[in-house]
Amino acid sequence: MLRFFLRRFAVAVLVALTVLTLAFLLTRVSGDLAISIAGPNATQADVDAIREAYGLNRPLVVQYFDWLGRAVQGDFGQSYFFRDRVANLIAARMPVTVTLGLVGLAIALVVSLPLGILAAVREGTWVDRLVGLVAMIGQAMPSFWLGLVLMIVFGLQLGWVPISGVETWDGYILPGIVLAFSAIPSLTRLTRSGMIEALASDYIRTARAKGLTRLSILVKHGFRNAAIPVVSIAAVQLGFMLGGSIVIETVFALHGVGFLAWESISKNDFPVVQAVVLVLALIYIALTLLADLLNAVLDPRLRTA
Amino acid sequence: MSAPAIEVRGLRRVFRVRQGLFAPPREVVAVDDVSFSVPAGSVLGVVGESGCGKSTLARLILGLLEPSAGDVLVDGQRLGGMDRRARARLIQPVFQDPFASLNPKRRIRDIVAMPLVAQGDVSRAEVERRVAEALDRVGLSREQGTRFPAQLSGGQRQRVAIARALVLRPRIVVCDEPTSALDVSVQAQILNLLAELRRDLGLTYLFISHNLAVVEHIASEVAVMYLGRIVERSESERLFAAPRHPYTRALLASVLTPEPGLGVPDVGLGDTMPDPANIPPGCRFHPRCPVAITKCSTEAPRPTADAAGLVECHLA
Amino acid sequence: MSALLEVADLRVTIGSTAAVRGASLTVNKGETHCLVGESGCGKSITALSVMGLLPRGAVRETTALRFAGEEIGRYGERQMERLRGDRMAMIFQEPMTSLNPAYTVGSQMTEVLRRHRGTPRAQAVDRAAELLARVGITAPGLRLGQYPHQLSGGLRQRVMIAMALMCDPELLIADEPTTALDVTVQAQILRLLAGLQKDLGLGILLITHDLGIVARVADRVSVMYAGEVVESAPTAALFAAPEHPYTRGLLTCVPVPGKAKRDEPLGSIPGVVPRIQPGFAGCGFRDRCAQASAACAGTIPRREASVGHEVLCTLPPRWGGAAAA
Amino acid sequence: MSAAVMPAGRGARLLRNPGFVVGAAIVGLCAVIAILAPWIVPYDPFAIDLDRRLVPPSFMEGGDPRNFLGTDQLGRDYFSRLIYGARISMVIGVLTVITSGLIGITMGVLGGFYGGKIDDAVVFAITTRLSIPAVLVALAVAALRGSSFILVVLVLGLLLWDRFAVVARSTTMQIRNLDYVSAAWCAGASRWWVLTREVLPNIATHLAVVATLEMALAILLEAALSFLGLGVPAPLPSWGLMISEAKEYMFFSPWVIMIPGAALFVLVMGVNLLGDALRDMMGTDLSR
Repeated sequence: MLRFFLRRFAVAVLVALTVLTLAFLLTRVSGDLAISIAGPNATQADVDAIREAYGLNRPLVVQYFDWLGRAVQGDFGQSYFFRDRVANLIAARMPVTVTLGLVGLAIALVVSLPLGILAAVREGTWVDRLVGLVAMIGQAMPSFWLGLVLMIVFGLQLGWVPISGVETWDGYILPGIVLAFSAIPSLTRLTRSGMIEALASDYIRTARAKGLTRLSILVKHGFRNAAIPVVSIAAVQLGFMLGGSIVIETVFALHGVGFLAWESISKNDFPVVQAVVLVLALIYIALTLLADLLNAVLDPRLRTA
Repeated sequence: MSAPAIEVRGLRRVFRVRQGLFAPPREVVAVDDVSFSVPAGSVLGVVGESGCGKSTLARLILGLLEPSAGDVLVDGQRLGGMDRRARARLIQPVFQDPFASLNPKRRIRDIVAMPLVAQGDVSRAEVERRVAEALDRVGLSREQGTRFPAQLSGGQRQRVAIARALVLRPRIVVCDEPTSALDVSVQAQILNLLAELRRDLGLTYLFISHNLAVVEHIASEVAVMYLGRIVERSESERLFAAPRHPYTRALLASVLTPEPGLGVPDVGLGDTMPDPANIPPGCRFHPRCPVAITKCSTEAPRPTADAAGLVECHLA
Repeated sequence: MSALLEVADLRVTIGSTAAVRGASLTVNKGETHCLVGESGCGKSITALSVMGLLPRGAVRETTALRFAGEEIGRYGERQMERLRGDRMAMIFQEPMTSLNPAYTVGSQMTEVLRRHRGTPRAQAVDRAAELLARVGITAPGLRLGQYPHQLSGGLRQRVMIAMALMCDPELLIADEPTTALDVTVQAQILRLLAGLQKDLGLGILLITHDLGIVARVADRVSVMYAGEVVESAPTAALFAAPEHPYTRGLLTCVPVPGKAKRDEPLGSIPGVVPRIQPGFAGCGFRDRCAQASAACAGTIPRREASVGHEVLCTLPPRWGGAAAA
Repeated sequence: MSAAVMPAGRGARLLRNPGFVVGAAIVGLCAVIAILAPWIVPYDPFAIDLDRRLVPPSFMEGGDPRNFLGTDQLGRDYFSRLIYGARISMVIGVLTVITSGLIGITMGVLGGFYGGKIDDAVVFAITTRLSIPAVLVALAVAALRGSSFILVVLVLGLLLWDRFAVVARSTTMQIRNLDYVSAAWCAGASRWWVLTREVLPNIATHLAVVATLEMALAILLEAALSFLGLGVPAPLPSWGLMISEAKEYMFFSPWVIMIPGAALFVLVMGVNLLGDALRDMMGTDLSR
């Protein structure tokens, strides 16, 4: 178990380092950063000055290790546009994004677990097909468009919830629903297939032969085993949701890290973009690590291995 | 007895089982110093319980696994290092599961033709002729040759697998549990077919099975494997009439013949299960052996060979 | 001896397959009844029908399904639930997958007693430990806390048996309980079952494809083919004088150790098992039978060859002189 | 054995599947529209007419029969732009699937086939790829390099190979260990033979399902990038860009976002229906 964890942790660190390197390369190989920062009206002298000021005239390897050394200490440098430390900016915006992600995940789980179980129990019937259709609709829905449509209907025409911002808690409802839509299809399908597999297994037949009640068979013996992959996918989905928050935060003008990234991209503020990519990647890596651990705790075959 | 068609010398295979990032990999000896030879036209049966290494032995001989040590020779030629196509002309397999052993996307005649086409230098007409001949040999019609595996029954699929093994006219056929997945009535058909082909084509079989009754029926010589080693080997009649190794005796005792009134025998083996990853010191069978003496737990017995065959036991 | 389980004219249809077509059998108290046949003959479906565990979409009809004198054919799911695991228990072929990997052996065993008797946990644990010891498991206390993946196949099957015995059932249905095990373990498990039956007076319905097992453990045998019980007899009578052409054929297919004749072919039955659709009439074996006649397409008479030895065949008893086996 | 596994019966079975029929009809129609766009548009989709801005569709109040779906904020014919938009979505979808498919399938098959160190490297690459937020990186690259049609295809292709790799790897691994592959080795078949004749045909249907999923995803991502202003550059009528340009007017004229959004939804739904029908046909579930 400890060995399993150590191995997974080592892989996670390696992945994180690779992402750090990629994030660095991303900004350095896709064009001359100094020209991008200086903007279209800058003179050669301006560009040179920027190069000097940001250390962009040093050899690439030196820049890399300098940047890497700072990044692992949580120092992502200064924002060109906000004139603030990048770490501060991200820290200030993170709560909104994380709250949004958790709201989205909660909604997604509340919807998809019952739907998936229902579809599995009624496998092959019209209920199952209906759930499949719902999942497919969710998958085909462009999230930014859904956001706009919900805004028009519930924000403007019905006036139930604010159309943008999260000054009050109900500002999270619409973006949370839209974000949940992206996770509902895969969570529902996974719950369904996990349940079907569990319900078709020999140990369910044993449980029935033991005369256990339907509820006990479904929940204790069926869902307990189907839940194992769902837990890890839920964690992974949360990672994807945070990564995809840029679209939803832009639509609803929520000032989270996604919105920060979008602002920075349009302002050519690369230290911020780089740092957001990194932080989101690290969160994702941490979440998958957590998922593996949860898996190991839930599955005795891994726990006692 | 004629010259050996196949000879196995000191074959050994060690698997390294990764245990984690920081722990050293553990070594599992799946096949340990196995030697035997089979005369042309006869059948060596290999029996043993699951995990005894008999399937690993088959894969080593077929070249699907690299041996850690030892050689396999067919007609005196070493198979190791031989061109794979040349090797294919000498030795061919028949596997256990007739559902997994045929490519579901190809027609039967293409499956049977595969070894010939893979040789690369056989003309199309020759391929067609030999496929037809092989299908005919195993009792399948031309029409069945145009079907897909999913359209055939388990027994018919096993006939296809046999036809595929025969199409290159090999010297040796390695049969790895060829009837275990089949029903009794179909098993009898396949066993009869294999026996008939051996007689007609002068084939030599290595016949691996956990079913002693089947092995006794088809094999002229039997090797008993336990945790990677051959613990007893002798002529079939002798082995079944007078087993010398206590493990062979236990195996034979556990065979339930269809004779009413005899009840279920007590095979006298304890609860301990053999674990290939954790081979006991001394004689590897001693924790389960009903007649073990003190020496057995400390000193590994040496194989003793005589006219009656080979046995590896302090008490034999 | 009185009948513990009586199945009369059982018919099960699954989709467009007639899986069981009028099977009848009786298991007496304290008797081992073997149901033998090849894959797809309907023997497992028959067992599952008795337990009320048929897969969804399967339709079951019987003229009688009596357990301990009570007609359970009309029982609802709730009533069957109370019966299963309590008065009738079942064990399965795959001991590797028949136990839930997520719970300990102890938890899965005590669950039965808690469900049916409401026994407090501590007492249920004592009972579980006692039964593990009874099925020959050393250190039962340790095993109770272990998960299924930590046990070998033989041990798991012992756990399954112990679990089936938790509520002192009258009937134990064992569906190919040793097929997935090594021969040496198979012998141990079968000895255990035979011992338990004698000590506890269990009625056992044992399903198998292995005639060796049948010969050694059964009091009575029913041979199934294509969804029908084609022959039913006391074990000794069946092996001494098999009547149905299928039974005779099957017996010649089995290589018998010590009687091997290497250069003679084994007897074999040509062809393959047919897939029987609803509405199929006559004998399901007639396409593979050397004795088939026009009469085989009609209604097949049930004949008594000797006392308690019934055959479903158009041929007269003791046809072709002495028995083939 | 049922006809279900017979290749001969497959086409007939697909035609009996309503999901497949609807999906194929939608995707087929979109493909035809995309190919024939220049010949079937009633107006030039780029022609600006500032006097006739935001005309509602002809079937709505205040509509003009000359513009079936009305006009946009610059007076361009919405129907013509929608038709050209289909072209962009289809081309992006297909090209992305080809690019990411080539990358992902190659990696997955190699990892699954050879195992060992090669497989470790492939798994590592997949893990790393998954941890990178795709939308964000695509946006950043677009911002740095200046957005263009080709760039969108390249970025999406380079980012969306992960599922191809995952599925190709796991299915190859399963098949590599089957006895028919062993039989091919024993027959002396070359690696190339085993890969192309024994492995690939048996993972092809799985990969086809992934291809539909990825195509749907690529179409949606392109729309999202264009919506954020960093995808296909204006004035190309990408559906995402149409929504983005129209969103200032959506509170008064909701149809300006409803029409391109609905088009996007219907196309993606069609692609998904196709994928689902393929999945049904295989009787397996790849969502795990």
